Amino acid sequence: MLKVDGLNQYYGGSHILRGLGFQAKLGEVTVVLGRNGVGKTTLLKSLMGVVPIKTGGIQLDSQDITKDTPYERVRKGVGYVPQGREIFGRLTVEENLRMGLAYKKAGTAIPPELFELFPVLKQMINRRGGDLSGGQQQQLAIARALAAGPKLLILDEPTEGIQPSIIKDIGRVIRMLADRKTMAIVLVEQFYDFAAELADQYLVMERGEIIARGRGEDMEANGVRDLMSI
Amino acid sequence: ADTIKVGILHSLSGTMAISETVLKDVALMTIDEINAKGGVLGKKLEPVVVDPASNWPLFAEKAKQLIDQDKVAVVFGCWTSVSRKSVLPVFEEKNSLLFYPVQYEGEELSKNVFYTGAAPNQQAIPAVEYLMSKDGGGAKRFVLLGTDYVYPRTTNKILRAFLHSKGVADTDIMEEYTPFGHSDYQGIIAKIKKFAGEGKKTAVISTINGDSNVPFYKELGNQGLKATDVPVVAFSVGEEELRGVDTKPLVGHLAAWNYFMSIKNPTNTAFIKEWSDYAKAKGIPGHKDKPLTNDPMEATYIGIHMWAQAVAKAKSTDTDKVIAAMAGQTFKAPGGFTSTMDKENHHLHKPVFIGEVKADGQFNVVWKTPGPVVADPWSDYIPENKGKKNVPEKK
Amino acid sequence: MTPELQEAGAAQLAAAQARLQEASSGGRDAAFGRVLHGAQPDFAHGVALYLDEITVSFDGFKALNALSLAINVGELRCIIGPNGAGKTTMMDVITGKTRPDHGTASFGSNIDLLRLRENDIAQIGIGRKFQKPTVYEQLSVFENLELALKADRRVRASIFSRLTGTQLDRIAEILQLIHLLPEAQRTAGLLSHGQKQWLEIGMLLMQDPKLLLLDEPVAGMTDEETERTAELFLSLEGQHSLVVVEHDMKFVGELTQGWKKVTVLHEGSVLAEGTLADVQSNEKVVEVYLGR
Amino acid sequence: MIRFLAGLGLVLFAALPAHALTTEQAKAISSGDTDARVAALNDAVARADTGLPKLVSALLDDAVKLTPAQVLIVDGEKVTDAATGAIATLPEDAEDVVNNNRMRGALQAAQAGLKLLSPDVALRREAVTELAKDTLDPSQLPLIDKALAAETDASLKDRLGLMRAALQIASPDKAQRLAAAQSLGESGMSQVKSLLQARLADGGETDAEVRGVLLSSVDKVSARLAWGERLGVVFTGISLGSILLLVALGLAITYGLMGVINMAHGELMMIGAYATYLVQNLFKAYLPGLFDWYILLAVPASFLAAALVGAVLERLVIRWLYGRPLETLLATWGISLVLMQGVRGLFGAQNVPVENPSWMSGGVAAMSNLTLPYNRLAIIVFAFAVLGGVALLIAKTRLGLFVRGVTQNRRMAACMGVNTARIDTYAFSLGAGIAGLAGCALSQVGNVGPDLGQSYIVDSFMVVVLGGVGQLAGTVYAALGLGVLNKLLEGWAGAVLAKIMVLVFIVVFIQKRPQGIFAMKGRSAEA
Amino acid sequence: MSEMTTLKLPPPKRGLLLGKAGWTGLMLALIVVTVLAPLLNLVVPEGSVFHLSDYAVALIGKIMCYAICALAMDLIWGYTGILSLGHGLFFALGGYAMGMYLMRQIGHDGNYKSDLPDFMVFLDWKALPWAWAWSDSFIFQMICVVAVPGVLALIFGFFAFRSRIKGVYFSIITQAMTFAAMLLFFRNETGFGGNNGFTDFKRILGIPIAQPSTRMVLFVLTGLVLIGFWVMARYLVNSKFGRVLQAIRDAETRVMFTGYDPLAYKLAIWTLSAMMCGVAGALYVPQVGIINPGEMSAASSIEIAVWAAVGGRATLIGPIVGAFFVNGAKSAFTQIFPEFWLYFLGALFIAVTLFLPNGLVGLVAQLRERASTSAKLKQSRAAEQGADPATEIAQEARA
Ligand SMILES: Nc1ncnc2c1ncn2[C@@H]1O[C@H](COP(=O)(O)OP(=O)(O)OP(=O)(O)O)[C@@H](O)[C@H]1O
Ligand SMILES: Nc1ncnc2c1ncn2[C@@H]1O[C@H](COP(=O)(O)OP(=O)(O)OP(=O)(O)O)[C@@H](O)[C@H]1O
Ligand SMILES: NC(N)=O
Ligand SMILES: [Mg+2]
Ligand SMILES: [Mg+2]
Repeated sequence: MLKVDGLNQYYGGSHILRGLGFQAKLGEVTVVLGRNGVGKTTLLKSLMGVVPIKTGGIQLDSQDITKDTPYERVRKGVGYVPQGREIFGRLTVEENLRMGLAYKKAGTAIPPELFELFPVLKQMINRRGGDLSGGQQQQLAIARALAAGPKLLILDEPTEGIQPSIIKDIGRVIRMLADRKTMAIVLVEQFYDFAAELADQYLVMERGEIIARGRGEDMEANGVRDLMSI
Repeated sequence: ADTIKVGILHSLSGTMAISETVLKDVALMTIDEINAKGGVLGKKLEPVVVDPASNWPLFAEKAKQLIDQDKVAVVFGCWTSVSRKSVLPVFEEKNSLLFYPVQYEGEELSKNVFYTGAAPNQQAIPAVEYLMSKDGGGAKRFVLLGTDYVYPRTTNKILRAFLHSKGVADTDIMEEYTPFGHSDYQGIIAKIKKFAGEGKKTAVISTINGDSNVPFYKELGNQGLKATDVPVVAFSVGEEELRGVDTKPLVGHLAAWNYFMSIKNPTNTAFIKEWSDYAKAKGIPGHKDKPLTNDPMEATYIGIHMWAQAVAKAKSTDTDKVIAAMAGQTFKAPGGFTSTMDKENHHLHKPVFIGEVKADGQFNVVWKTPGPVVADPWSDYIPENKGKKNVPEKK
Repeated sequence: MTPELQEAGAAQLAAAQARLQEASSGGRDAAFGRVLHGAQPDFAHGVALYLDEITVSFDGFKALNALSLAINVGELRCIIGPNGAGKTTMMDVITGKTRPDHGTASFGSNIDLLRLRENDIAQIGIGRKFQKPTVYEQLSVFENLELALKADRRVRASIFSRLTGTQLDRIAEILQLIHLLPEAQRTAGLLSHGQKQWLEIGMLLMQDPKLLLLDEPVAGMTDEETERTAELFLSLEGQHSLVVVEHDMKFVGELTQGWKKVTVLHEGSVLAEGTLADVQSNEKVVEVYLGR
Repeated sequence: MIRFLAGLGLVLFAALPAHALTTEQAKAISSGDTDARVAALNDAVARADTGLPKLVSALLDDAVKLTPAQVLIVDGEKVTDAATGAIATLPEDAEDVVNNNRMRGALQAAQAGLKLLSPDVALRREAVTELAKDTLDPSQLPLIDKALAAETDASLKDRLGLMRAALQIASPDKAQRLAAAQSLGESGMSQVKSLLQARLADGGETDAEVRGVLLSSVDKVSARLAWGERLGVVFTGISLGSILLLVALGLAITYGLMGVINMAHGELMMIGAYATYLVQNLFKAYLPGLFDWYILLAVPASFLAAALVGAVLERLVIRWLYGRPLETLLATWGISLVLMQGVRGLFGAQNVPVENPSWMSGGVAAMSNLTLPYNRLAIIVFAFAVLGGVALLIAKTRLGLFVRGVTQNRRMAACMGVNTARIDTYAFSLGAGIAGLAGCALSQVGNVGPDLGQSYIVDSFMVVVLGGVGQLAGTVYAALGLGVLNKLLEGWAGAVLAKIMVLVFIVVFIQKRPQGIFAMKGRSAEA
Repeated sequence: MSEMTTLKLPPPKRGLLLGKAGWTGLMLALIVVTVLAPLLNLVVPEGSVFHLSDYAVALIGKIMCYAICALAMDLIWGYTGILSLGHGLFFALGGYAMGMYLMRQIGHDGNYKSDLPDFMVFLDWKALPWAWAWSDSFIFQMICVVAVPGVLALIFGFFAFRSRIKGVYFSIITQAMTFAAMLLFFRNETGFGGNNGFTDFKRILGIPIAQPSTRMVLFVLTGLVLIGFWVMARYLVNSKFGRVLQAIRDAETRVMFTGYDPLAYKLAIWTLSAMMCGVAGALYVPQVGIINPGEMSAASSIEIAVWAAVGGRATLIGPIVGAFFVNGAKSAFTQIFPEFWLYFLGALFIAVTLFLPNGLVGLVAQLRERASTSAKLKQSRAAEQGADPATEIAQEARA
């Protein structure tokens, strides 16, 4: 589904991603772990095309999307939940969700199941996104990415700031989405337990490189938890 | 050097570009004309054009530049009185020459300046006399409407004194000023209407300068104030200013100048033709399609010619010698008279014309002086001028 | 604040708690509300922060609904609650960012927070870490910390101030603590999300406030860092009062060490209070917050 | 107007034998000393000579030429002899007939006099209107009576009745004076007020009872006039407000939404105005018959011209500067210099003439002292139409949603599948196009020249900011509020002081509302 | 945590006012202004190529005044993030204060030989209005040069900053203030010469103003003031005060929650900046010979910002470079291409923003950085060659 090869990325003079490569399969959750500042967010941004990569290739469904702009990638089925929520502060909740449907045909309805998943959004449908609490915004960001039903869903620390019950719901949703086998999911997460529970595949990053990888069920056994400490 | 440099100091950008750009062009045309006849003292004239950009301090700086850096023999330039006042110290300090081609308020007489536009008594006063005459409508009440700066203020001060001398009471005079660039005349015209509605025949004397004239006249037309009801006589509205206005509703409003394009005589025909050809040849925007001439253009044209004649007479471009030679110079002007430079007061003797706006933006001359009028830069209507001599003081 | 005062404060803790019960059960304490500009908070009664009947509404929506809360001197209090419960809004009220419609808020027993401006509130010793990390993006990490350093905040002093050796050491110490020593001269805006979180905590420590308000301090940290953060906060407890808002129950568990009080906010007021175990077993809390 | 009534009187009573106008007469009317010309004209009017109406209106149209032998009326290609009406040729040396204001006044009076006899009620109405303009002369009372008797139109009858009252006010008969004073109280004309006041002045009315009625009538008229004035202020205020609204609307998009401090906004307006000018010229040249409707094409043309320039600017310059508003200030400042000088180079530094279509010149006399100019009315309607369009587009359409989304967070919008580059271009072009529309409207009231934009740029920023950046509703309130406030103060303190007070008001107002009238509240405002 | 205290951090490289290059530059600037320029203008004969013409002296003198404004603008805009569109007003007020004194110095040498300035004569005024009370006192007017802009800025700033007016809202009200002042000064009744302003000055401190030596003194004085202000600004921005300002620019709420009172800091720098402009205006007027309300137009204030931006914001030398560059270009262009200069100037602004986001001064840094970046890149690439299989794959794929 998603194939990443030899990704190199720089900010000014510093080398942030150093020849990363991995694959994410349909119906699988690929969890990316790593300490602060190792380049996880940068990796996801490169996948989205919001930061340029120096070398390397990204393929989606064996289609090369390395040179595509972000919106072209979205059209090809990529959905993104960024770190730090980045909802449209001055748009209402509903409008935020409609933005999520941007590349769909005009008049496409917001899938009602989103509101089942995140009832608070229904309740606050006319409130401005920026007025929501942090966790509410995070829920909105996830819902927005799901609205268009992507083939590849990229999530950057989606549990940050969310109350435990909803984290559980989100976990269930991610699992459910993966199990439908219509979507590949790449999840960056610091919350180990959450990550471990969902991972079909894991990648551990360190200074822009993948230093460990394996199947989700082996995480504990492979001592991934220790890799995350200093 | 084998050329004589002359400076041209007119705004080519900013708010005054609307009026001044064409003076730069007419100056260049006149210089071409003189050069075609062999130049002056056997040398060609070399124009140095600068753009002071409607910025008064920049006028002073550019004047310095022309005199100091380019060593020009003379400068033709300025439009507003402010810009003239700003460069005046420069010309006096460097003892250089400025030819100023625009009607102005008087109250100034510098040895280093030749004023080829009208002084108040060569424009404003005859116009008001005309309004008070039977043909002019026999006006009894007056609105003095102007842009708030020295020229309108001073002119109106003179006019008020003049009206007093004609027995017009202060209650029959309304004085209003608007800032440069004022564009909303709804309120003021309503006020004028009210003032005019109070009985006696009313006339408006407009010293509005620059861009504001267009919205003023448009509003005048829209509010239905016709020339037969309340005539407006303007001192700063000529053919060029009316270019931007739909003149049909304005027919009959008046302007006073020393020249109109519509004046018929061979000199003027030749002048207009020369200008049209030049404008077409140089592709001067606006004028290449619809050439227009106006009073300051004529004054510029006269000024440059007279200067050339004076240089020829003095056989030198030295400032003091040229000043001496300027006295009594004559030139057959497009206005149809022979203009004479006064022997003493640095102003031209000029005829006065009063024209009414026609539907095509030209003026019908409805009144004129029998001959040229001698300028009175220190108006007798200003008490402080008592005893002033019409001669520049030597510095 | 001197250790002596600390002890005095701790000694009065019990008495204060008793009084608090009274306060929350009705009557208003009349001692609050005097503005003493630049004054030191009076902690003699053992209460560091006292909120009473605070109500904040936005276009009719009550983000805080008659919220009352007291934090003792030297106490570390965890506050949890569903998204949108009003936790951040509460901090906004304490730090002067949001003015409540009703209620009182005081620092110590003598300072009415509602009458002070944000910078005055910070000056008397309330520091805050925002939910969304905010640092001076264009300044270096070092300069970020330098500005937070406890010192005279007035204009004149700032013009002539020089860093002393001890101050430099203190900055270095904090840099080490927050793992940003190698990044000391980097522009703060270029840090990763988690690094900014750390930097903001570092700035708070530099400020050395009496009361620290921490809004989701470990969001985006690895488990190991979370543990270290917990240790750090525990080491501050006693000398400082801390209010920590978090959704990470493990972290809350570490902080409360099984016996400290946890407050659960819901719909703008206190839903439950007690040890973590207590609240975790509270049906209502499970329903609205923890989930099954 | 006395001379007018003289003409009228002659028409009504002096039944001199009418005959065809002679060449001599035509010549006498068309040339020579003004006194003599007026006399000749009145003489001809008195006899109601055939052929005269045509000559009079031709004279008023400046369409009469003079040769030593003939007086010729020129109507386009067609030249006729004024006396005989025969087709003639126009010799080279034919001179224009020049009329000064006095002559023109006499001609208008003659025309009105001829019209009052006309069976056409519209012509009679014109004549009455003309008649009502000036103070009347008591000796003409019988004439009014006569016209009144013959009049069938009710409204004209009323107006003539008022005139009769104006004349009877000085009648020796007290009852008549009383009745006149009474009925004049129903008038709303400033002339009537001065007439009444004149009667009250020394040497006028002496009878106490009549004086009382006069006084109350003066009050009534004054009250009515005051209303006219008040409404006038409100109208001019709304008119100014609608202009401010138009000039600010485009900026509300480019600046309010997109965050581009667009110093070239004024120049985009200028482009719209020049586009209007060009369309007008095209109509003049190719469709002179449809000239009155050129504005219908000028509106879309000015929109497109400015939008096109906007699109080019966005693609070449603005696009690289998003998120750096202060840089946009610098670059667009440069752009505005270039655009201005470019227009100077193309069209010259002078203003260019833009004529109102005839249906937009003049105005409706809502009250005797309140004329509502058509062009201003048209602009008010236009401004609100544009406002409605923009509001709908921004709030209700997908494009509007995308524009708002993109301008708030460009990167995230791209990550939602929005082609941000295209939306940016659309949005900026839209703002530019609306500036163009504003330019088109401004061309109908003010100057069209290279500096057009400069005079509005400060105002437009004030309006947008005062309203609250990004708040369309705020823009509307700010524009209309400032317009009306300005005019209210102007009546009291004069234009300049009023403007100064408005500016001071803005400064003070922002202290109270640091984010404009429609400040966004809460957290979303900080984002 | 005890082992951490042993850790030493290299103190940041400041404290010293200037580096070595800085001191050399400063000395050089001082010599040029105080020695070289007077020599070239007064001693070197006019024919010589080294002669500095009066025109050039006046031009450079004027630009130095502008540079002071740009420097002042940089303090408030570049460092504190507050874009003022009112600096033209402060400049003009300083200029008017000086102009009033110079008008009084004309004495009876005006057109009307009156005690009053000429414009009051044509307004029919018989006595000096109150605002002119001590205008013949040099000392008093010089106090006004800083006090009038300073007090106005203080009052205006106090209310505006207290109400937390920020960003464009602040810019716009400064513009409204300036615009209102311009309209006020345009009115003749206001008593400051209306549209004409003040001109035709004759003397300063009794010495003829047009005299070459007087001009040179003014020139040198302007240069010294500029250099002095630069040194002061340099000290300020390097102090903690300066960093608080920058922090306010980046995150004002954070500054507040750290306990600093932004009001006091903003007010201090804002007032200082206004007073600097006042001084610039006062130096400008005798050199240029005219002051009028045009200086208060919106465009003038924006231009000050433009100079700072073109040169490079938040670098003290940038605004000075910018002022010289833009005004030099303007002077040259209006002469060389009188009809096209606006195209050049406009294109210049566009080009600077597009290609030099950090201004002219930033260009130097930009080039330097690019050099070092590419060096670093090369280095790290070289190090990775072979070591990094992914890179190899990518390279193969490309080949
Ligand atoms: N715009 C930028 N310019 C320069 N360096 C950057 C930029 N953005 C991030 N970095 C640096 O790149 C590195 C990787 O950042 P990134 O945001 O990808 O980390 P992360 O793994 O997502 O961390 P976290 O867990 O804290 O979110 C960090 O060292 C950071 O300082
Ligand atoms: N300006 C505002 N306008 C409208 N509603 C607001 C505004 N500010 C906050 N709210 C609402 O107030 C409630 C409380 O918000 P607050 O941020 O305090 O929650 P929180 O407890 O911090 O939540 P989280 O855990 O998600 O951060 C939320 O429902 C939010 O939507
Ligand atoms: N002299 C003038 N018209 O300013
Ligand atoms: Mg990250
Ligand atoms: Mg929160």
